[in-house]
Amino acid sequence: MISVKFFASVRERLGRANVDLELQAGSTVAEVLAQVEGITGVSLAGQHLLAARNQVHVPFTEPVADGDEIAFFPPVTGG
Amino acid sequence: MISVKFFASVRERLGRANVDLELQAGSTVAEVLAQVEGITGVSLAGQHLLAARNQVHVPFTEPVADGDEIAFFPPVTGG
Amino acid sequence: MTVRVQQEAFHLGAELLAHAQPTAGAVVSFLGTVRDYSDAADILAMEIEHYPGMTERELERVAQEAQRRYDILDSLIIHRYGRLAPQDPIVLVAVWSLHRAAAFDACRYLIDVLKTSAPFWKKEITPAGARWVTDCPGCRAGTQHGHVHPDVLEEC
Amino acid sequence: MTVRVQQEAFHLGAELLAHAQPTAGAVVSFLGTVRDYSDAADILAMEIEHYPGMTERELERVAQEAQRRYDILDSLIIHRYGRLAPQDPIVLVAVWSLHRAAAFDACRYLIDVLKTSAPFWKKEITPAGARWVTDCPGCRAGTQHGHVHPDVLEEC
Repeated sequence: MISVKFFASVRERLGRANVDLELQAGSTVAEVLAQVEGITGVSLAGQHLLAARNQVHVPFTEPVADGDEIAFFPPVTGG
Repeated sequence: MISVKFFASVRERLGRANVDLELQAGSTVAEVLAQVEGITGVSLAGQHLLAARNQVHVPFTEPVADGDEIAFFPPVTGG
Repeated sequence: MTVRVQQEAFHLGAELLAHAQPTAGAVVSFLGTVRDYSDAADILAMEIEHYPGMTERELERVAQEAQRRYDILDSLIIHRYGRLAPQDPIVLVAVWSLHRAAAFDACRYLIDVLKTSAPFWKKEITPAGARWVTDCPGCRAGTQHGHVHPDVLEEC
Repeated sequence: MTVRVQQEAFHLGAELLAHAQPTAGAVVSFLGTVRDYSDAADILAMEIEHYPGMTERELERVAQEAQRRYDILDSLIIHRYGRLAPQDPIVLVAVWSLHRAAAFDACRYLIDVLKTSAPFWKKEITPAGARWVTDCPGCRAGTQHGHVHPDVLEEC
Protein backbone atom coordinates (compact mmCIF):
# COMPACT_ATOMS: atom_id res chain seq x y z
CA MET A 1 0.00 0.00 0.00
CA ILE A 2 1.22 3.48 -0.82
CA SER A 3 -0.37 6.82 -0.02
CA VAL A 4 -0.58 9.32 -2.89
CA LYS A 5 -1.24 13.02 -2.26
CA PHE A 6 -2.20 15.83 -4.64
CA PHE A 7 -1.81 19.56 -4.18
CA ALA A 8 -3.05 22.83 -5.67
CA SER A 9 -4.19 22.65 -9.33
CA VAL A 10 -3.47 18.89 -9.46
CA ARG A 11 -5.72 18.31 -6.45
CA GLU A 12 -8.47 20.40 -8.04
CA ARG A 13 -8.12 18.70 -11.43
CA LEU A 14 -8.34 15.23 -9.92
CA GLY A 15 -11.14 16.27 -7.57
CA ARG A 16 -9.40 14.68 -4.59
CA ALA A 17 -6.54 15.33 -2.20
CA ASN A 18 -5.27 11.76 -1.88
CA VAL A 19 -5.70 8.12 -2.77
CA ASP A 20 -4.27 4.88 -1.39
CA LEU A 21 -2.96 2.42 -3.97
CA GLU A 22 -1.73 -1.16 -4.01
CA LEU A 23 1.87 -0.96 -5.16
CA GLN A 24 2.71 -2.86 -8.33
CA ALA A 25 6.09 -4.61 -8.16
CA GLY A 26 8.96 -2.56 -9.61
CA SER A 27 6.90 0.60 -9.95
CA THR A 28 8.43 4.04 -10.46
CA VAL A 29 6.82 7.40 -9.70
CA ALA A 30 5.77 7.65 -13.37
CA GLU A 31 3.90 4.35 -13.08
CA VAL A 32 2.17 5.48 -9.90
CA LEU A 33 0.96 8.53 -11.81
CA ALA A 34 -0.38 6.30 -14.61
CA GLN A 35 -2.28 4.25 -11.98
CA VAL A 36 -3.75 7.50 -10.58
CA GLU A 37 -4.89 8.59 -14.03
CA GLY A 38 -6.48 5.17 -14.58
CA ILE A 39 -8.38 5.26 -11.27
CA THR A 40 -9.57 8.84 -11.54
CA GLY A 41 -10.17 8.85 -15.29
CA VAL A 42 -8.39 12.20 -15.49
CA SER A 43 -5.38 12.70 -17.76
CA LEU A 44 -2.58 14.92 -16.51
CA ALA A 45 -0.75 14.88 -19.85
CA GLY A 46 0.53 18.31 -20.82
CA GLN A 47 0.67 19.48 -17.21
CA HIS A 48 3.95 20.60 -15.71
CA LEU A 49 4.08 18.18 -12.77
CA LEU A 50 6.56 17.67 -9.97
CA ALA A 51 6.79 14.67 -7.67
CA ALA A 52 7.96 13.95 -4.15
CA ARG A 53 8.67 10.62 -2.47
CA ASN A 54 8.46 10.64 1.31
CA GLN A 55 8.45 14.45 1.24
CA VAL A 56 11.61 14.82 -0.84
CA HIS A 57 11.67 16.05 -4.46
CA VAL A 58 12.38 13.12 -6.83
CA PRO A 59 12.47 12.52 -10.59
CA PHE A 60 9.69 10.47 -12.19
CA THR A 61 12.15 7.60 -12.70
CA GLU A 62 12.45 7.16 -8.90
CA PRO A 63 11.52 3.62 -7.73
CA VAL A 64 8.67 3.39 -5.21
CA ALA A 65 8.61 1.06 -2.18
CA ASP A 66 5.71 -0.26 -0.15
CA GLY A 67 4.60 2.19 2.56
CA ASP A 68 5.87 5.24 0.63
CA GLU A 69 4.11 8.59 0.54
CA ILE A 70 4.11 9.88 -3.04
CA ALA A 71 2.93 13.39 -3.97
CA PHE A 72 2.17 15.14 -7.25
CA PHE A 73 1.92 18.89 -7.61
CA PRO A 74 2.52 21.80 -9.99
CA PRO A 75 5.69 23.95 -9.83
CA VAL A 76 5.83 25.67 -6.48
CA THR A 77 5.03 29.38 -6.22
CA GLY A 78 5.85 30.34 -2.64
CA GLY A 79 8.06 33.11 -1.36
CA MET B 1 38.39 84.25 3.88
CA ILE B 2 37.80 80.51 3.84
CA SER B 3 36.65 78.24 6.64
CA VAL B 4 38.64 75.03 7.13
CA LYS B 5 37.26 72.12 9.17
CA PHE B 6 38.94 69.03 10.58
CA PHE B 7 37.36 65.74 11.62
CA ALA B 8 38.21 62.62 13.61
CA SER B 9 41.95 61.78 13.85
CA VAL B 10 42.87 64.90 11.83
CA ARG B 11 41.00 67.11 14.30
CA GLU B 12 42.72 65.39 17.22
CA ARG B 13 46.17 65.58 15.60
CA LEU B 14 45.80 69.30 14.90
CA GLY B 15 44.26 69.97 18.29
CA ARG B 16 41.45 72.00 16.75
CA ALA B 17 38.20 71.52 14.86
CA ASN B 18 38.51 74.48 12.48
CA VAL B 19 40.47 77.52 11.40
CA ASP B 20 39.65 80.53 9.23
CA LEU B 21 42.27 81.44 6.63
CA GLU B 22 42.93 84.29 4.23
CA LEU B 23 42.80 82.71 0.79
CA GLN B 24 45.96 83.04 -1.29
CA ALA B 25 45.22 83.75 -4.97
CA GLY B 26 45.10 80.64 -7.15
CA SER B 27 45.15 78.23 -4.21
CA THR B 28 44.19 74.59 -4.47
CA VAL B 29 43.07 72.29 -1.67
CA ALA B 30 46.68 71.03 -1.36
CA GLU B 31 47.90 74.59 -0.76
CA VAL B 32 45.23 75.18 1.86
CA LEU B 33 46.50 72.08 3.65
CA ALA B 34 50.07 73.43 3.53
CA GLN B 35 48.83 76.71 5.07
CA VAL B 36 47.12 74.73 7.83
CA GLU B 37 50.31 72.81 8.55
CA GLY B 38 52.23 76.08 8.70
CA ILE B 39 49.79 77.71 11.12
CA THR B 40 49.44 74.74 13.44
CA GLY B 41 53.03 73.54 13.21
CA VAL B 42 51.73 70.00 12.73
CA SER B 43 52.72 67.92 9.70
CA LEU B 44 50.11 65.64 8.19
CA ALA B 45 52.61 63.98 5.82
CA GLY B 46 52.14 60.21 5.67
CA GLN B 47 48.48 60.44 6.68
CA HIS B 48 45.78 59.11 4.39
CA LEU B 49 43.74 62.29 4.04
CA LEU B 50 40.57 63.10 2.15
CA ALA B 51 39.24 66.54 1.34
CA ALA B 52 35.86 68.14 0.74
CA ARG B 53 35.04 71.53 -0.76
CA ASN B 54 31.65 72.93 0.21
CA GLN B 55 30.64 69.50 1.56
CA VAL B 56 31.46 67.58 -1.61
CA HIS B 57 34.41 65.15 -1.97
CA VAL B 58 37.15 66.72 -4.13
CA PRO B 59 40.72 65.89 -5.18
CA PHE B 60 43.61 67.88 -3.69
CA THR B 61 44.10 69.58 -7.06
CA GLU B 62 40.67 71.28 -6.72
CA PRO B 63 40.88 75.11 -6.91
CA VAL B 64 39.53 77.00 -3.89
CA ALA B 65 37.43 80.20 -4.04
CA ASP B 66 36.85 82.88 -1.45
CA GLY B 67 34.05 81.97 0.98
CA ASP B 68 34.56 78.22 0.52
CA GLU B 69 34.25 75.66 3.29
CA ILE B 70 37.16 73.21 3.02
CA ALA B 71 37.41 70.05 5.16
CA PHE B 72 40.15 67.50 5.80
CA PHE B 73 39.52 64.10 7.30
CA PRO B 74 40.70 60.47 7.29
CA PRO B 75 38.98 57.76 5.21
CA VAL B 76 35.41 57.39 6.38
CA THR B 77 34.41 54.38 8.47
CA GLY B 78 30.64 54.62 8.81
CA GLY B 79 28.01 52.02 8.05
CA MET C 1 18.49 28.28 12.58
CA THR C 2 14.74 28.61 12.83
CA VAL C 3 12.06 27.60 10.35
CA ARG C 4 8.37 28.33 10.90
CA VAL C 5 5.36 27.60 8.70
CA GLN C 6 2.27 29.27 10.09
CA GLN C 7 -1.12 30.76 9.33
CA GLU C 8 -0.78 33.71 11.75
CA ALA C 9 0.68 37.08 10.83
CA PHE C 10 4.16 37.94 12.10
CA HIS C 11 5.91 41.21 12.83
CA LEU C 12 9.31 41.73 11.25
CA GLY C 13 10.66 43.94 14.02
CA ALA C 14 9.55 41.59 16.79
CA GLU C 15 10.97 38.55 15.00
CA LEU C 16 14.36 40.18 14.44
CA LEU C 17 14.48 41.23 18.09
CA ALA C 18 13.50 37.75 19.29
CA HIS C 19 16.23 36.12 17.21
CA ALA C 20 18.91 38.78 17.79
CA GLN C 21 22.49 37.48 17.72
CA PRO C 22 24.67 39.42 20.18
CA THR C 23 27.86 38.80 18.21
CA ALA C 24 26.41 39.67 14.80
CA GLY C 25 27.41 42.95 13.20
CA ALA C 26 25.01 42.58 10.28
CA VAL C 27 21.43 41.49 9.72
CA VAL C 28 19.94 41.29 6.24
CA SER C 29 16.25 40.59 5.92
CA PHE C 30 13.86 40.03 3.07
CA LEU C 31 10.14 40.55 3.56
CA GLY C 32 7.74 39.46 0.83
CA THR C 33 4.21 40.87 0.94
CA VAL C 34 0.98 40.33 -0.99
CA ARG C 35 0.77 42.79 -3.87
CA ASP C 36 -2.35 44.79 -4.75
CA TYR C 37 -2.47 43.68 -8.34
CA SER C 38 -1.08 41.15 -10.77
CA ASP C 39 -1.17 41.20 -14.58
CA ALA C 40 -3.48 44.23 -14.38
CA ALA C 41 -6.10 42.49 -12.19
CA ASP C 42 -6.81 43.70 -8.67
CA ILE C 43 -5.99 41.15 -6.02
CA LEU C 44 -8.66 40.86 -3.32
CA ALA C 45 -6.92 38.07 -1.43
CA MET C 46 -4.22 35.45 -1.75
CA GLU C 47 -4.68 31.83 -0.71
CA ILE C 48 -1.55 29.86 0.00
CA GLU C 49 -1.66 26.07 0.07
CA HIS C 50 1.26 24.01 1.32
CA TYR C 51 2.36 20.42 1.86
CA PRO C 52 2.49 20.02 5.64
CA GLY C 53 5.57 18.11 6.65
CA MET C 54 7.43 18.40 3.37
CA THR C 55 7.38 22.20 3.59
CA GLU C 56 9.18 22.24 6.93
CA ARG C 57 11.67 19.60 5.77
CA GLU C 58 12.45 21.53 2.61
CA LEU C 59 12.90 24.84 4.43
CA GLU C 60 15.19 23.18 6.97
CA ARG C 61 17.20 21.65 4.16
CA VAL C 62 17.76 25.01 2.43
CA ALA C 63 18.57 26.67 5.78
CA GLN C 64 21.21 24.01 6.47
CA GLU C 65 22.60 24.40 2.97
CA ALA C 66 22.91 28.19 3.46
CA GLN C 67 24.71 27.60 6.76
CA ARG C 68 27.14 25.28 4.96
CA ARG C 69 27.76 27.63 2.02
CA TYR C 70 28.05 30.99 3.77
CA ASP C 71 29.86 32.30 6.82
CA ILE C 72 26.73 33.17 8.78
CA LEU C 73 25.77 32.99 12.45
CA ASP C 74 22.07 32.24 12.16
CA SER C 75 19.05 32.34 9.89
CA LEU C 76 15.30 32.64 10.27
CA ILE C 77 12.63 31.66 7.77
CA ILE C 78 8.92 32.28 8.38
CA HIS C 79 6.40 31.45 5.66
CA ARG C 80 2.65 31.79 6.00
CA TYR C 81 -0.18 29.77 4.46
CA GLY C 82 -3.95 30.27 4.35
CA ARG C 83 -5.87 33.33 3.23
CA LEU C 84 -3.95 36.63 3.17
CA ALA C 85 -4.96 40.18 2.26
CA PRO C 86 -3.02 42.65 0.08
CA GLN C 87 0.00 44.06 1.92
CA ASP C 88 0.02 41.14 4.37
CA PRO C 89 3.45 39.66 5.01
CA ILE C 90 3.93 36.28 3.30
CA VAL C 91 7.54 35.38 3.93
CA LEU C 92 10.43 36.60 6.03
CA VAL C 93 14.02 35.52 5.55
CA ALA C 94 16.64 36.98 7.88
CA VAL C 95 20.33 36.20 8.18
CA TRP C 96 22.81 37.24 10.87
CA SER C 97 26.55 37.39 10.23
CA LEU C 98 29.70 39.16 11.37
CA HIS C 99 30.14 40.95 8.06
CA ARG C 100 27.53 42.09 5.60
CA ALA C 101 28.58 40.24 2.44
CA ALA C 102 27.78 36.79 3.83
CA ALA C 103 24.40 37.97 5.16
CA PHE C 104 23.41 39.48 1.79
CA ASP C 105 24.53 36.41 -0.15
CA ALA C 106 22.87 33.92 2.19
CA CYS C 107 19.59 35.88 2.40
CA ARG C 108 19.33 36.02 -1.37
CA TYR C 109 20.26 32.36 -1.70
CA LEU C 110 17.56 31.37 0.80
CA ILE C 111 14.74 33.27 -0.86
CA ASP C 112 15.79 32.21 -4.36
CA VAL C 113 16.00 28.51 -3.48
CA LEU C 114 12.88 28.60 -1.29
CA LYS C 115 10.86 29.98 -4.19
CA THR C 116 11.75 27.08 -6.46
CA SER C 117 11.75 24.23 -3.97
CA ALA C 118 9.47 24.78 -0.95
CA PRO C 119 6.02 23.26 -1.61
CA PHE C 120 3.77 26.33 -1.44
CA TRP C 121 1.20 27.30 -4.07
CA LYS C 122 -0.46 30.69 -4.40
CA LYS C 123 -3.97 31.32 -5.63
CA GLU C 124 -4.99 34.88 -6.41
CA ILE C 125 -8.56 35.92 -5.71
CA THR C 126 -9.52 38.69 -8.16
CA PRO C 127 -12.88 40.28 -9.09
CA ALA C 128 -12.83 37.96 -12.15
CA GLY C 129 -12.43 34.86 -9.99
CA ALA C 130 -9.70 32.71 -8.50
CA ARG C 131 -6.60 31.58 -10.36
CA TRP C 132 -3.47 29.68 -9.47
CA VAL C 133 -0.24 31.57 -9.85
CA THR C 134 1.53 29.49 -12.48
CA ASP C 135 4.78 31.34 -12.69
CA CYS C 136 7.66 28.90 -12.56
CA PRO C 137 10.81 30.89 -11.73
CA GLY C 138 13.04 27.90 -12.38
CA CYS C 139 11.72 27.62 -15.93
CA ARG C 140 12.77 31.17 -16.74
CA ALA C 141 16.25 31.88 -17.98
CA GLY C 142 18.52 33.70 -15.57
CA THR C 143 17.41 32.19 -12.29
CA GLN C 144 20.38 32.69 -10.04
CA HIS C 145 20.61 29.23 -8.61
CA GLY C 146 19.30 27.21 -11.52
CA HIS C 147 16.28 25.07 -11.93
CA VAL C 148 15.95 22.85 -8.88
CA HIS C 149 13.00 20.82 -10.13
CA PRO C 150 14.36 17.30 -10.42
CA ASP C 151 12.19 16.37 -13.35
CA VAL C 152 9.14 17.32 -15.36
CA LEU C 153 6.67 15.24 -17.28
CA GLU C 154 6.18 17.83 -19.96
CA GLU C 155 7.94 21.03 -20.88
CA CYS C 156 6.54 24.02 -19.03
CA MET D 1 13.38 58.51 -0.34
CA THR D 2 14.23 59.31 3.25
CA VAL D 3 17.61 60.05 4.82
CA ARG D 4 18.06 60.59 8.55
CA VAL D 5 21.19 61.27 10.58
CA GLN D 6 20.44 61.11 14.28
CA GLN D 7 21.78 60.43 17.74
CA GLU D 8 18.67 58.59 19.00
CA ALA D 9 18.13 54.86 18.68
CA PHE D 10 15.65 53.60 16.10
CA HIS D 11 13.55 50.47 15.81
CA LEU D 12 13.79 48.51 12.59
CA GLY D 13 10.24 47.18 12.72
CA ALA D 14 8.70 50.58 13.46
CA GLU D 15 10.73 52.25 10.69
CA LEU D 16 9.73 49.69 8.10
CA LEU D 17 6.08 50.01 9.09
CA ALA D 18 6.24 53.81 8.99
CA HIS D 19 7.73 53.78 5.49
CA ALA D 20 5.64 50.90 4.12
CA GLN D 21 4.94 51.04 0.38
CA PRO D 22 1.49 49.59 -0.39
CA THR D 23 2.45 48.59 -3.92
CA ALA D 24 5.77 46.98 -2.99
CA GLY D 25 6.03 43.19 -3.04
CA ALA D 26 9.54 43.12 -1.58
CA VAL D 27 11.46 44.88 1.17
CA VAL D 28 15.14 44.22 1.74
CA SER D 29 16.78 45.73 4.78
CA PHE D 30 20.27 45.85 6.18
CA LEU D 31 20.85 46.58 9.84
CA GLY D 32 24.38 47.20 11.08
CA THR D 33 24.99 46.94 14.81
CA VAL D 34 27.90 47.60 17.15
CA ARG D 35 29.92 44.43 17.65
CA ASP D 36 31.15 43.17 21.02
CA TYR D 37 34.76 42.90 20.01
CA SER D 38 37.22 43.90 17.34
CA ASP D 39 40.70 42.51 16.69
CA ALA D 40 40.42 40.51 19.90
CA ALA D 41 39.71 43.56 22.10
CA ASP D 42 36.40 43.93 23.90
CA ILE D 43 34.42 46.94 22.78
CA LEU D 44 32.89 48.88 25.65
CA ALA D 45 31.40 51.60 23.47
CA MET D 46 31.57 53.09 19.99
CA GLU D 47 31.74 56.83 19.33
CA ILE D 48 30.66 57.99 15.91
CA GLU D 49 31.68 61.42 14.66
CA HIS D 50 30.18 62.92 11.53
CA TYR D 51 30.35 66.03 9.35
CA PRO D 52 26.95 67.72 9.85
CA GLY D 53 25.61 68.96 6.56
CA MET D 54 27.93 67.01 4.29
CA THR D 55 26.73 63.70 5.77
CA GLU D 56 23.10 64.38 4.82
CA ARG D 57 24.10 65.63 1.36
CA GLU D 58 26.21 62.57 0.69
CA LEU D 59 23.50 60.15 1.85
CA GLU D 60 20.92 61.92 -0.30
CA ARG D 61 23.27 61.72 -3.26
CA VAL D 62 23.74 57.95 -2.92
CA ALA D 63 19.99 57.45 -2.37
CA GLN D 64 19.26 59.35 -5.59
CA GLU D 65 21.90 57.37 -7.44
CA ALA D 66 20.33 54.09 -6.26
CA GLN D 67 16.91 55.31 -7.42
CA ARG D 68 18.43 56.07 -10.83
CA ARG D 69 20.28 52.75 -11.16
CA TYR D 70 17.68 50.29 -9.87
CA ASP D 71 13.98 49.73 -10.41
CA ILE D 72 12.93 50.52 -6.86
CA LEU D 73 9.95 52.26 -5.29
CA ASP D 74 11.57 53.84 -2.26
CA SER D 75 14.55 53.76 0.06
CA LEU D 76 15.29 54.64 3.66
CA ILE D 77 18.67 55.34 5.24
CA ILE D 78 19.11 56.01 8.96
CA HIS D 79 22.60 56.45 10.41
CA ARG D 80 23.39 57.30 14.01
CA TYR D 81 26.20 59.30 15.54
CA GLY D 82 27.34 59.85 19.13
CA ARG D 83 28.14 57.22 21.76
CA LEU D 84 26.69 53.74 21.19
CA ALA D 85 26.87 50.52 23.19
CA PRO D 86 27.55 47.00 21.85
CA GLN D 87 24.54 45.59 20.00
CA ASP D 88 23.11 49.08 19.44
CA PRO D 89 21.87 49.69 15.90
CA ILE D 90 24.19 51.97 13.90
CA VAL D 91 22.75 52.02 10.42
CA LEU D 92 19.59 50.90 8.67
CA VAL D 93 19.19 50.72 4.91
CA ALA D 94 15.85 49.55 3.52
CA VAL D 95 14.64 49.34 -0.06
CA TRP D 96 11.14 48.71 -1.40
CA SER D 97 10.51 47.31 -4.87
CA LEU D 98 8.01 45.30 -6.85
CA HIS D 99 10.40 42.40 -7.30
CA ARG D 100 13.14 41.19 -5.02
CA ALA D 101 16.18 41.41 -7.29
CA ALA D 102 16.11 45.21 -7.51
CA ALA D 103 15.64 45.56 -3.75
CA PHE D 104 18.60 43.27 -2.98
CA ASP D 105 20.85 45.00 -5.51
CA ALA D 106 19.92 48.52 -4.41
CA CYS D 107 20.22 47.75 -0.68
CA ARG D 108 23.70 46.32 -1.17
CA TYR D 109 24.70 49.22 -3.40
CA LEU D 110 23.54 51.73 -0.79
CA ILE D 111 25.41 50.21 2.14
CA ASP D 112 28.57 49.61 0.07
CA VAL D 113 28.70 53.18 -1.27
CA LEU D 114 27.67 54.73 2.04
CA LYS D 115 30.56 52.99 3.79
CA THR D 116 33.13 54.52 1.47
CA SER D 117 31.66 57.98 0.96
CA ALA D 118 29.48 59.18 3.86
CA PRO D 119 31.58 61.23 6.33
CA PHE D 120 31.29 59.18 9.52
CA TRP D 121 34.21 58.07 11.66
CA LYS D 122 34.10 55.38 14.33
CA LYS D 123 36.14 55.30 17.49
CA GLU D 124 36.19 52.12 19.54
CA ILE D 125 36.39 52.42 23.30
CA THR D 126 38.14 49.31 24.68
CA PRO D 127 39.61 48.47 28.10
CA ALA D 128 43.03 49.42 26.60
CA GLY D 129 41.78 52.87 25.57
CA ALA D 130 40.15 54.59 22.62
CA ARG D 131 41.20 54.08 19.00
CA TRP D 132 39.92 55.25 15.66
CA VAL D 133 38.74 52.55 13.32
CA THR D 134 41.15 52.98 10.44
CA ASP D 135 39.84 50.37 8.08
CA CYS D 136 39.49 51.84 4.60
CA PRO D 137 37.21 49.52 2.61
CA GLY D 138 37.94 51.37 -0.63
CA CYS D 139 41.65 50.67 -0.26
CA ARG D 140 41.07 46.95 -0.12
CA ALA D 141 40.89 44.93 -3.30
CA GLY D 142 37.51 43.59 -4.20
CA THR D 143 35.27 46.42 -3.08
CA GLN D 144 32.14 45.95 -5.14
CA HIS D 145 31.71 49.51 -6.28
CA GLY D 146 35.31 50.64 -6.43
CA HIS D 147 37.24 53.20 -4.50
CA VAL D 148 35.20 56.38 -4.35
CA HIS D 149 37.84 58.51 -2.64
CA PRO D 150 38.71 61.14 -5.21
CA ASP D 151 42.30 61.52 -4.13
CA VAL D 152 44.79 60.76 -1.43
CA LEU D 153 47.89 62.61 -0.33
CA GLU D 154 49.78 59.46 0.52
CA GLU D 155 49.21 55.80 -0.12
CA CYS D 156 47.13 54.16 2.57
